[in-house]
Amino acid sequence: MTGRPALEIRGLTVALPGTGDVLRDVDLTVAAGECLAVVGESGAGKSVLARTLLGLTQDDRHARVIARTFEVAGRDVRTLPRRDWRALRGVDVSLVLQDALQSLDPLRTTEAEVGETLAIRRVPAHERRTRVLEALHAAGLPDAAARLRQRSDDLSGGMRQRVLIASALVGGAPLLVADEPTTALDSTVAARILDLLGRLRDEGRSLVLITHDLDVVARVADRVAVLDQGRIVETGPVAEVLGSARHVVTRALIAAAPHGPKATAPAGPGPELITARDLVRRYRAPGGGSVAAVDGVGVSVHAGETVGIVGESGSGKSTLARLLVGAERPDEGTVSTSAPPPRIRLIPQDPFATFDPRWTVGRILRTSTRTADTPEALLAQVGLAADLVRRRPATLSGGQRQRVAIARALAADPDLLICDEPVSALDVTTQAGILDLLVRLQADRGLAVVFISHDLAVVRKVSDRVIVMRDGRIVEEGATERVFAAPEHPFTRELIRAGGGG
Amino acid sequence: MHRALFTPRGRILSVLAVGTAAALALAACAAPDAPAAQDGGTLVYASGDAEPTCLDPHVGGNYPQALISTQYLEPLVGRDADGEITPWLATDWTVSDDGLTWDFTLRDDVTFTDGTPLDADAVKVNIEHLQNPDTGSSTGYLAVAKVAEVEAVDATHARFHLSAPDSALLESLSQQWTAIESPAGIARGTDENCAAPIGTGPFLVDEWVPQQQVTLVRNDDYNTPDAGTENDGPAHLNTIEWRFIPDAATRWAALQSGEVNVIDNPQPDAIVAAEQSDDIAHIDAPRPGSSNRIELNSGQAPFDDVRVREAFIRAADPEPGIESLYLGTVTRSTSPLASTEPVAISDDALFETDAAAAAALLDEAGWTEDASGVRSKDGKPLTVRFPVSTNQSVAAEQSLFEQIQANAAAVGFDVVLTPMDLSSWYGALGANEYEAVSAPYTKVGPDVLRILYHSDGIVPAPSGYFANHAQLSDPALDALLDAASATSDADERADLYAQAQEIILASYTVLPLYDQQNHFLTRGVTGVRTLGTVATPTFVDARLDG
Amino acid sequence: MSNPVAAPSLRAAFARLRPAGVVALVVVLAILVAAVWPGLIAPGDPLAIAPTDALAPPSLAHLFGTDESGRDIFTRVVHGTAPSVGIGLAATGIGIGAGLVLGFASGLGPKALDAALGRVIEVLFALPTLVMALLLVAVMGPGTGAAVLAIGAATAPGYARILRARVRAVAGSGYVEYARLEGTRRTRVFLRHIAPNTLWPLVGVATLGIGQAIVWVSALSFLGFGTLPPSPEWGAMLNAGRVYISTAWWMTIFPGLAIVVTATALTVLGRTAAGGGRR
Amino acid sequence: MRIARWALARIGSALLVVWVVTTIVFFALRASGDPLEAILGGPGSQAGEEAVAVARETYGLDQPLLWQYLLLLGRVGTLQLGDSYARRQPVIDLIAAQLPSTLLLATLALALAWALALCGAIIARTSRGPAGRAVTASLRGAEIVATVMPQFWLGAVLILVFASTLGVLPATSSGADPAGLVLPVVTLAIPIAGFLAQIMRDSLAEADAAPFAVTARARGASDTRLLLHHTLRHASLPALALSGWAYGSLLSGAVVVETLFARPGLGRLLIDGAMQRDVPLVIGAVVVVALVYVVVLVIGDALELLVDPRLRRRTRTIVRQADVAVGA
Repeated sequence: MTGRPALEIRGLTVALPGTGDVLRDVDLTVAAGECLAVVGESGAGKSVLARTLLGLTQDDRHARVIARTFEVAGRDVRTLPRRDWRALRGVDVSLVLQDALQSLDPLRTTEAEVGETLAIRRVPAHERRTRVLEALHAAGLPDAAARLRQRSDDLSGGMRQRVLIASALVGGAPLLVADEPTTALDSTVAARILDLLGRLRDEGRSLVLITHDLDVVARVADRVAVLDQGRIVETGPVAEVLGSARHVVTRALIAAAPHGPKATAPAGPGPELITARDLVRRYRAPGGGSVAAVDGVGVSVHAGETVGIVGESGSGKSTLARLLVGAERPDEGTVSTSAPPPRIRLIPQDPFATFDPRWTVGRILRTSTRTADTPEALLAQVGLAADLVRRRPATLSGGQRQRVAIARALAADPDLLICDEPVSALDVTTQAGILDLLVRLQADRGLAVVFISHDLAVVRKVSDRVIVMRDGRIVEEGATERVFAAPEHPFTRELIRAGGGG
Repeated sequence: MHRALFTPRGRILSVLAVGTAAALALAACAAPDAPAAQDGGTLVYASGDAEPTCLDPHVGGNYPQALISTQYLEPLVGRDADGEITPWLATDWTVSDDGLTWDFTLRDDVTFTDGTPLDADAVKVNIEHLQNPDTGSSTGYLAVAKVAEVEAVDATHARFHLSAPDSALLESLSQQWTAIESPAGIARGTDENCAAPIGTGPFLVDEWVPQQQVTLVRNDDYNTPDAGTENDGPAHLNTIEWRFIPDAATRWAALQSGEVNVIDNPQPDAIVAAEQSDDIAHIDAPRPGSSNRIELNSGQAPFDDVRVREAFIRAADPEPGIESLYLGTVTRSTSPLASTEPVAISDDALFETDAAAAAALLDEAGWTEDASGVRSKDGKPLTVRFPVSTNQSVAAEQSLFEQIQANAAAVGFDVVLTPMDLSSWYGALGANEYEAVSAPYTKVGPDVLRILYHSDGIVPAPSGYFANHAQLSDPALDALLDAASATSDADERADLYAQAQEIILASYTVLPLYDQQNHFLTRGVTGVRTLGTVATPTFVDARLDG
Repeated sequence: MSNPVAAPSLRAAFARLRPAGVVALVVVLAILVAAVWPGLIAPGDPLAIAPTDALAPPSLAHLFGTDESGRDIFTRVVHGTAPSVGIGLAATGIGIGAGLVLGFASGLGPKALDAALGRVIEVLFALPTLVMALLLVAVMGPGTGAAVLAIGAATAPGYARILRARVRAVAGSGYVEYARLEGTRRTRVFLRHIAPNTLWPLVGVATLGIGQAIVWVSALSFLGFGTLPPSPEWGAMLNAGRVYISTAWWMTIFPGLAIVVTATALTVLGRTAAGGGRR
Repeated sequence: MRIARWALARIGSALLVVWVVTTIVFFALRASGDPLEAILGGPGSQAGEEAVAVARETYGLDQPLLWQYLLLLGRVGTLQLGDSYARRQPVIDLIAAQLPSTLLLATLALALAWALALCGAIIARTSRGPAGRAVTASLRGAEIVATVMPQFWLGAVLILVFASTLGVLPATSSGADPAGLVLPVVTLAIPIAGFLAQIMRDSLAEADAAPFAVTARARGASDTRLLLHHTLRHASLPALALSGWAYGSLLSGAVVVETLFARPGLGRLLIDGAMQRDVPLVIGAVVVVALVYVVVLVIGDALELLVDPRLRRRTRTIVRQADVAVGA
């Protein structure tokens, strides 16, 4: 480590028009070759912090950015004019955003995007290409030369993220700000990207890693700062903070992260409610022909049990959910139910889309009610206040919406809930609340639940039995803890490894 | 003062500096000395009339065709400002005592622009062309209806055999719709002849780009000027660009900005502006034939009752509107004939406005007024359907109709003005779906009365068209008109037509308004005059300013 | 994920009203007053002629001047509100009515019907409004009724297109699927979800459409197929005034302004009601 | 494969255009009015029995309606548009003579509209501070007013100012005369410019807020570079997609503008034809207008591919249909 910190901030306060202080009195130091993680829930001010580090917030004349100290690579940037900030970006400090599909200009080639920092500095074209290729290699993009003329549409999610990282590396910036760089990725891919970031740090780059995921922090960061409502509430070495958190927010964050097995024991297998055999569902492929999203899958669900289905994006788990709930018909195979047929209800990933936007919560619940329950009573069951009945879904938070969706499902007095990624769009503490609610309801009411998620830790937390899917097929299935303890299929093993094992 | 604004900027500044008096002086200085007229050049004519679908006025036969064909076709005889028939392609003519045989002597030194000589056979071919149903002639066809046969006595003598005496024959033959064309041109067939008729005129059709313009170029061998022409050789202009600008405001703007040299159908305000302007000249050339008038359909209720007709005419009160709308550019008429017709008579007393009298007449006729303000009789409202052909009526005239509508409403008429395209308008007339209509008819001479008011004119032609919109059916009138048409004595003829006009006016089927307006505004050109026949402009003497 | 159709509450719509929206609302209210009680604003008779007072420039006696027959243009513009806006309303009503039939048939019918109707709607939409309107007017002859029908028919494909897209969006939405999964019958799903969520956004579109329809009808007037004289309908007035534009600009300017102001206000309001489509 | 399917779809829509247009026009014009009358020069004509018979024969008018329709459909489908009833000239010649003039007018107007819209969007984008907000607000207002402005009124005012009063520009226009084209092109372009500017301003703001724009800034891109290399391309895509429709709307406007500026063209031909109930001419004009639209769509597709190489056919968005709703 060299003496001078890559980033030194004291007393940073940022106010945006209309929202007031987004960051308050923030202190941060990043040493050269160090990775500092900034964690916090959504709305904590993480993204504003990332943008402020590159002077992007300052571009908005209505934003107020003040700090006692604000040095990038030893240079005081507090009163830096726009022009000089621009000169800094890309070569002294660079940014990697989440969701590379949106963060790479879809109309421009890899070469143009990665080389832009150089093009702005008028680096000659031939030199530019050499350096672009170097950066792509450094970012671990396979077959870099062939990718130069491709655009983000032609690349997989992991490749896009590597291209984005390459575009941050190409100018040789010693300080890299990465804002949720792995959030949109499958866990196995995310693991590899984190490895890459770790390697870059080891090569001497300084890293500010902004994330909501403590797991990510534990993997790459040296130190961590916990951001809550614009303030840094706790900061220190990763092991220290995660191991013995002092601040209540930190402790809540750690507690909320799903880990460990399901708390309640399975209540003995009940009668079979629904059985699917040899399901095949094909979709027309973009280039002609068809792909089987679900390819010969058999599942049966018994009363009172929770079956977890886990897999990466494109593994066919959501299609399977739709087949089970009857939203789609299988091309082959059968779905049979017990007699009388069980009542099946869906908990969708995006509950908002399943609410008629003109309706109040009360009307939504009343319309779905098959029992004597009032909307208020239903809301109480999912831990919501009764006065929500007059609100419209658009005015609710994500967690509230998901709870309303659960209340709506309960209103039908269901036998089986199919939960399709019910928590993947939620903050970690909200997610924990919903998961607890589901587990509790399942236990109280003896519901059968099919729980679909890409997140192994979440599935483990709620499931009695787990099914691992890949490319439309089941690769492994068994009692949850058995699978975690002794995975048989290599893919399961990779998943567990990538997911950090919780 | 107004014109000073159009002088270059530097002048305006000095104008403002030295005040009004000096401004006037400067403006006068700025006005160029009378520019030396020059030979050659291209004159641009902008017509507001519809673009003809055929340049041969034999086919159909409307005023737009007459306008343009004046430049390349010429009739057998001309007519001067006093209504006297003058020699043109025919130098002399005689009529037999029974009025059934006419001998025309033709000039012997004339060739059409295709080289075909003008002779008696050519005249024969032309009359036959007009009478051939396949030609589709309407105006010319009626004009020569009484010609049974044309006999080519020798090369320069054509003898017309008539089926009945026709005192209007010379007038009919002076019109552009019966102009003489090259027989070789006619022989090419309708399509080709429509595109470029071949005549003896000062110009010839060079190119017709439909919707855009007709290009007319000088006939260098021209030798047939009419009696009113000063020039005795080919025209001074090289070319006439004949353009179609249907919108009056645009046409006027084009003249003001110098894009065009001549426009027709100007709005009254443009005429007034032109009168006050130094560099725009105004030619007022009312069309011959009928006056512009509103005719009331006496063939059906409610105007089958003369009291109701008189009530309408007493209530209409067009005079203030004529004065204000036309800004003093027209004069009220109380004659069925144009003021240019020497035999026209007027009767102001018949058309004096008297709303009280009108109301009394309606009361007397049994039309009672109720709260709605519209009178009714036997449950039927006093509705007057008034279809207006937008193609034949300028804006000021439509405004005048609106004022008449308002004035008639005051005594309980419900006048329904309906602007229509020409085809729908003919349709409405043919179906008798009108109580009032304004249909100017252009024809040289008082014989137009026979076409418009003879009971024969009620019987529709095979196409459904009829000319007697008043649906006057009066045996006494018919007799007068027939007699006038047959007599060859000028005084007797004038007397017969005077009697006929008195009957027509007293029938209260006609509300005369004013002469058929026909104005031309010119700029940057001198020597433009209109013919004494159907008042179309000729450019034989025209010269562009240098 | 966002909802296919933005939450439509009146309160939300009012909340979206920016200053421009408030001004537009006031203008539209004033227009409504002028349409319903024109005498309140301009007590005169719009048809009263005074040939001696023709073509007078704007003055205190005649705020907007007088026309070629001496009629007061201010009075005529105010009294022209009802026919002008009425024409816009009627044409839009016809357009939306026809659009509804096509749009619902296509959006809810069997796939083959949708494919066929969808194409036909696209083709009809491809025909420029005025071209199509001219055809129909040429057949029916001039007059208000024909102009209204023609503009209505010519704008119908546009509405059908929107409706079809909306119906499809709503029919494919999460809440419709959820209702089906709950076992709700088709007619009930239609009445409860599809119809209201399709029709409500149409209010904004229709508001926009009325403004446009007024302009279209006045264009027909210009081409000689307009409203019958002496109605003070704005398009007809404007058309009549254009002849006098070089000497009496007020005859053209004021009815033209009435059209522009009305159409602008309706457009601003329509945009707001349409769900603040522009972020 | 993809190209072939695309070409098939476009050819299919061209054929559909022909069918729909022929059907509408044919039945609409027969519904009232007598085509025979128009052929023979209107109700004032004195045509004899023989001429009537010949016309019936020539135009197949003695056949049953259905047969006339099929005959016509076949002819139009093969672009044998026949002869104009009123003008007695081949329709295809009449149209061919007028089409270039209208296409020139519409194309120039579209180009001007694009230029104005781009300027408007860029000015709105680059205006900052209170003055900038005022500029943006007035641009918004101008856009809306431009969109609803009646073209014949705008044109009349322009003539009044520039031709009658100032005398700097001619009031009439024909062919490719540059001075004469100025006023018609401006008149035609302004409403479309307002429409395109709204779309462009919105999509520019959208692109500006997109993550890739943040990324580009984070690389040190200036506002100008961001605009030229990133956001403007994105912003032009929706406008490009709607330009085909806009072109149709310009042809609509050409009907008015050509009448106003006495400019020869397809629009005036159409008006004349409609007034004279000249069935072949009207069908021809409308079919050609519709086919021009198809061709413009093809060009638009190609341009979109050029700007957006993703080859991903986005569904022509529901977004902004509010504006499109009200027709061309």
